[in-house]
Amino acid sequence: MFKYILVIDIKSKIVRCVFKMRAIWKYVGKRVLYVIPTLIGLSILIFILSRVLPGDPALMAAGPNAPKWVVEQIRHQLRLDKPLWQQYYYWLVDLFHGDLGYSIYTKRSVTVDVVEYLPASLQLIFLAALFEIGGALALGIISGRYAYKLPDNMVRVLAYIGISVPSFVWGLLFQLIFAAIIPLFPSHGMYSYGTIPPPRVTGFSLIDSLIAGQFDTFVDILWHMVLPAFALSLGAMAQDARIIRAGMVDTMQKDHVSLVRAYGIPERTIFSKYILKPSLVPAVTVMGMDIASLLGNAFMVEMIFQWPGFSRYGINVMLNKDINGIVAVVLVVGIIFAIANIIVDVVVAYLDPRIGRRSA
Amino acid sequence: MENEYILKIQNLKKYFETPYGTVRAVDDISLKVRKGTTMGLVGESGSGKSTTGHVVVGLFPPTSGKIFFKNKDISVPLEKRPKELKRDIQMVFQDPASSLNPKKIIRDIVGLPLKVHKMVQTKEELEEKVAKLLEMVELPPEDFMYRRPVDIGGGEKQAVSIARAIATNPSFVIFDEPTSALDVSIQAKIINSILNIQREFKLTSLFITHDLSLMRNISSEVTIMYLGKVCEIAPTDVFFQKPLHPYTQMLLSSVPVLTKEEEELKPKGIKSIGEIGSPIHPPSGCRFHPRCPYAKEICKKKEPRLIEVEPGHFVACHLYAEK
Amino acid sequence: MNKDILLEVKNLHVGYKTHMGISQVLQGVHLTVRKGERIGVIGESGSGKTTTMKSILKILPSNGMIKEGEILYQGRNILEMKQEELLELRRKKISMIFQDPTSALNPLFKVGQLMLDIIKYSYNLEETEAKEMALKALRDAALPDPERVFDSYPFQLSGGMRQRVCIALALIGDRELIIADEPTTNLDVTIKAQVLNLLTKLVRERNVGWIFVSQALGAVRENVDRVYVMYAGNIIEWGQTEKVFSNPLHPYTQKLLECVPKLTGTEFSKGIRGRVPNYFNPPSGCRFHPRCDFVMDECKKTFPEPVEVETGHFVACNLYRRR
Amino acid sequence: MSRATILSEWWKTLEIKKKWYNFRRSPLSLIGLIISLSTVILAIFAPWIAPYPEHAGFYTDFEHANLPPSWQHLFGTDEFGRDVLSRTIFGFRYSLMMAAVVLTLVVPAGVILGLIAGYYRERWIGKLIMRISDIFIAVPPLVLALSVCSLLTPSAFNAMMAVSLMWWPWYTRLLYNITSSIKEEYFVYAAKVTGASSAHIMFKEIFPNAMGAVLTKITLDVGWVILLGASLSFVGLGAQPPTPDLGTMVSDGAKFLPDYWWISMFPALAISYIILGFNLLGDGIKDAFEG
Repeated sequence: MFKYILVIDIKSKIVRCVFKMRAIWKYVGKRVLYVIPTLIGLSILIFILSRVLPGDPALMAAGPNAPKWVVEQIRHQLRLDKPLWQQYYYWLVDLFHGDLGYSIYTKRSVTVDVVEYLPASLQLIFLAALFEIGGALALGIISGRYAYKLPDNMVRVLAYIGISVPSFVWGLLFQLIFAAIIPLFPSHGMYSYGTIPPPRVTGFSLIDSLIAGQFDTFVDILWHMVLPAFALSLGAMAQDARIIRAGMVDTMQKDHVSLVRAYGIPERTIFSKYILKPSLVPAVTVMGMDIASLLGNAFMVEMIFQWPGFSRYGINVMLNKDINGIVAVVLVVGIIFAIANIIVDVVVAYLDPRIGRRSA
Repeated sequence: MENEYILKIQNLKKYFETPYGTVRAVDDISLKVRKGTTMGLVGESGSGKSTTGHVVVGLFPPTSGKIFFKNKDISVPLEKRPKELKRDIQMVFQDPASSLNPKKIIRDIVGLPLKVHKMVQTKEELEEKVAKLLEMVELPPEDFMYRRPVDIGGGEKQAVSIARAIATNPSFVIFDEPTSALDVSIQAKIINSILNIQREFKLTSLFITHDLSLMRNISSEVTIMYLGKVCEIAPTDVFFQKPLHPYTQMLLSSVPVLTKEEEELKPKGIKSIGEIGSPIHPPSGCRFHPRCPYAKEICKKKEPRLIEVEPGHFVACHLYAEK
Repeated sequence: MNKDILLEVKNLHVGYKTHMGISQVLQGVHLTVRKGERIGVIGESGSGKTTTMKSILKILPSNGMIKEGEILYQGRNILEMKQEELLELRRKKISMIFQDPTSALNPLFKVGQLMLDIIKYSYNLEETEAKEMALKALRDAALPDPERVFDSYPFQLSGGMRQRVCIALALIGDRELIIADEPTTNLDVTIKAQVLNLLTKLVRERNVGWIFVSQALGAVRENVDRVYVMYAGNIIEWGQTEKVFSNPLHPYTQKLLECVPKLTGTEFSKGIRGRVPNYFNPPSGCRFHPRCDFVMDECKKTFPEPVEVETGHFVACNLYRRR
Repeated sequence: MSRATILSEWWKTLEIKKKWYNFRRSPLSLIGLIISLSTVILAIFAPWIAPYPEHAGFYTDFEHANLPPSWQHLFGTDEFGRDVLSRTIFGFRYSLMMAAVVLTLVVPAGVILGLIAGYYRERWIGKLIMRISDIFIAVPPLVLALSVCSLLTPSAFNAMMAVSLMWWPWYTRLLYNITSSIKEEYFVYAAKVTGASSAHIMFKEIFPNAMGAVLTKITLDVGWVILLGASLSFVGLGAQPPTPDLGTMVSDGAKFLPDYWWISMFPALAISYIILGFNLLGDGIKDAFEG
């Protein structure tokens, strides 16, 4: 009898869980449907810009001394001799076949480049995001807990500095201090001399090294990632810490906090439960913006630390005016940004039951 | 005879599309307001009383139905209404905090209708007129003319709203719960200046409120609304002597009172029960039936029509249809 | 020491520290509640009612400062209690119903989560027992389908249901004193009546002390034994409900009662001139003197000592001192 | 009404006084004001303040190359023997000019589009504007600015154009959000009911309420635009040498790290200094309007 009740209970829990999941998936679906036209718009925008703006990519690619027929050949290869809408149409058709066009910089398909360089960037940005979230939570909570007292004031000043100093300045400073003056960390690259890169399976060198069982390599890669990831995360960390703090100070004034206090719930529980959770909602919402700053700043940070990632590839195609490369870089960053934002929205919807579903 | 009605609403419907479904804010109501009188429009939240006011004044176009003002059809979007009409119909809104632009001084707030309708030419003329209007609502002009809304109290803000509404000398003003956010002592002040102005300007007005005692003091006729429908229409005196609709009785019995005489007016034997339904999925048949102690089978199925029980006293309830 | 007395507030002075300076809100508030007695506190917004109630539970906002006074609960001073003792008091003895159920319930937690947390800390119960207790409280608050309410977020409930949830919270266990701070202000008329009926019924049944704070004079009159009238951080008049309402003594109380519109349509006064004083620079002496029609010189100097005009009916006004 | 005019003036000054009071309540805002004023003064009077104004442009003095900081050269000299301090002071000029140009182009356009989009939120015009601005925001601004710069010929002017092209949607969004909430306020209803024109409602009723937010954003954006410009030139897609642009100076000097650290570090700190100043100032202005 008792067992039977238990089964029913679990069953109803599962049903409820599935129902909740469905609501979330529906919400995700809606967000994806909204994002797709935006991404198509983005592709049109960057495509037009790449074809219309002055400066001849074919000439750039061929070099200043190339004979005219070479330039013409490249122009034909890039379909620059066709009308704009046809160029976009063919580009779109190719895109659906997984082909982003030919890169005049690397002299191969852009798709191959993306597959090769993207994982390194993603793993760096992922680590930076972890630093950011951890640091922001720690600083924000300290600041909110001791609002208007000494720790809070210190964190606030630190946060201003964190926000104001650009990531590339942090990068150079860290390189100077923690690599050159006090050689704690390597100053650039992904591997130390003599380290054998793991065989490529996923492209993510951290995962690949684990798959290959090269634990030393794993640590070595991680060691190389600390400075760039930290430089990358500081700005966003400071921004988020401030928002968490503001959220807490705001929540503390709320009636619902008075209510739980009036019913004798101890201060620690009030703080860690009834104040913290509502304060995180705005912070997570803003995290979408922080991802933008991570993705953008990765360009400079990868350059400084010579990280063999997608952003450094992006800079190279830009400096070489490789139009297919540029279009691909913008589009890929746009897609990553969109995915990250959807994840952020789902987390917000998870934290705040009012968002995404409403029923009486 | 027909001419004495300044406002006629015929089968007015206003639906709003929301992500959660269609809100039937106002669902097929008809009412008439006689010239020079005040019609009290009473209801609770979700009754559609404010929406009715907003539609009349043109903020939202009606979904269907007609509105006639001085025998002209005005059920068109605001942009298509003639300018004189906007001068003739004005509105005082509910929330004093959001009724006045916080970035402007009182002179410009009250002066806006004057400027829009080109009723003043020079700055001096404007200040003179605004001063007169402020005096009318018992605000000393030299004190208030150049202040900003943040520096004045809620009651004073509402007085400014009233001054603005009467600036163009309208013949019809809608008061949408002008005192619901105010304390009683301030409410008394505002209601008194409204009464004075109504007398002085020979205003016709629609007075929207949820407060029956207040309505008693202000209006000559009452319309009771529930979930977008009209339940009862009656001259005020008749209404308080003989409330017919069960909802009206419930509403009246729910009013807390101060004196014995008042207690006698409250209907006995009916108690407030149940929740106000949702305007998205209103109950079938009579919308009040889930809360009605007298509900019968027919109430769940058939919507009662508004019938005239005695001259001027209308009610929409199956209890009275049989007779 | 009178054993009958549950709560006694003596000479309470409370201020708030803001960047504009220190506001002196409460100026010697006093209040007595006997066991099982129902007390009403009336006053307009900003008169310090909520501040007084929050002081009793010591849940003032962080910038609030209790400068002087005693709050005795069964003889023990709440203001000097140790943290554990205070928690015990909040968990078992006194509970509070807040003004706005929407802002008083944390939107991110289910009703059940909140209730279980409160019960867990108060009574140290097993999960299933705690849930049983919570459901019983919800049932007592006349909530239909308590299981569903238990499993809902506040936004999924109507305003009336939210306030019932708050009442359920206040009823968990055997409280001795329930403070209801304007519990019906934000509700619709019929729902207001329901919630108030429920509250008074429960208070009577359980014979607990009750402080009913409200601006709605009628609601207070109908439901309490004794009444305190507050103006600008002072108790200016108190006594048995019947006496205060039939024979108001203080000029402010008199005026306030005149301001309330009546169902009978009796004309009401033109309000009280002036406005509620600013607490940063309050008027000297009797804080009502700038608005009082009977002001005398001594009113401007010192706050009048309370006088017992008839048995149990006190007033703090110089008009009655002379007699 | 002379007495009235006096009163009017009085209320006006009171308004400003209150804002100033709210502003200076935080010492950080005052520090921000001092920092940003100092950069503006340095930028305007660079030719008179800089110790070696001729070092700003193309100048070589290899005898004095790579000197460490000294009394002669407070920030040291770079690989061409140019005084880093002088070049940094001129760098403020370029940075602030960039911010000024970008913001004058972007703010009016973004604000007007945002007002229209918010006011006509339900109509196709509002939806279209927001959809287009979504496209520009679909990618971090730096990435789009970098690619536009790379497609043009890298130069300080093109960098400004590229940044402007990226920046307007932020103002559109800001104004859209403010407008679509204020448009439901009763004072806007009242203006509509009385027959005020849409233009009047947008610019005279709604816009004044957005002023505080716009001013705050402009101040904060001075910092962010400078950051974006510096990032562009750091990568090599913005201002080109020998322009004394702070970003270019940092990236050129980075080659000489760690030995000649001063060549890159001082301009780097200068960038941080400007951004810090305008950040603090922006938050102060926010306090002034909200407080």
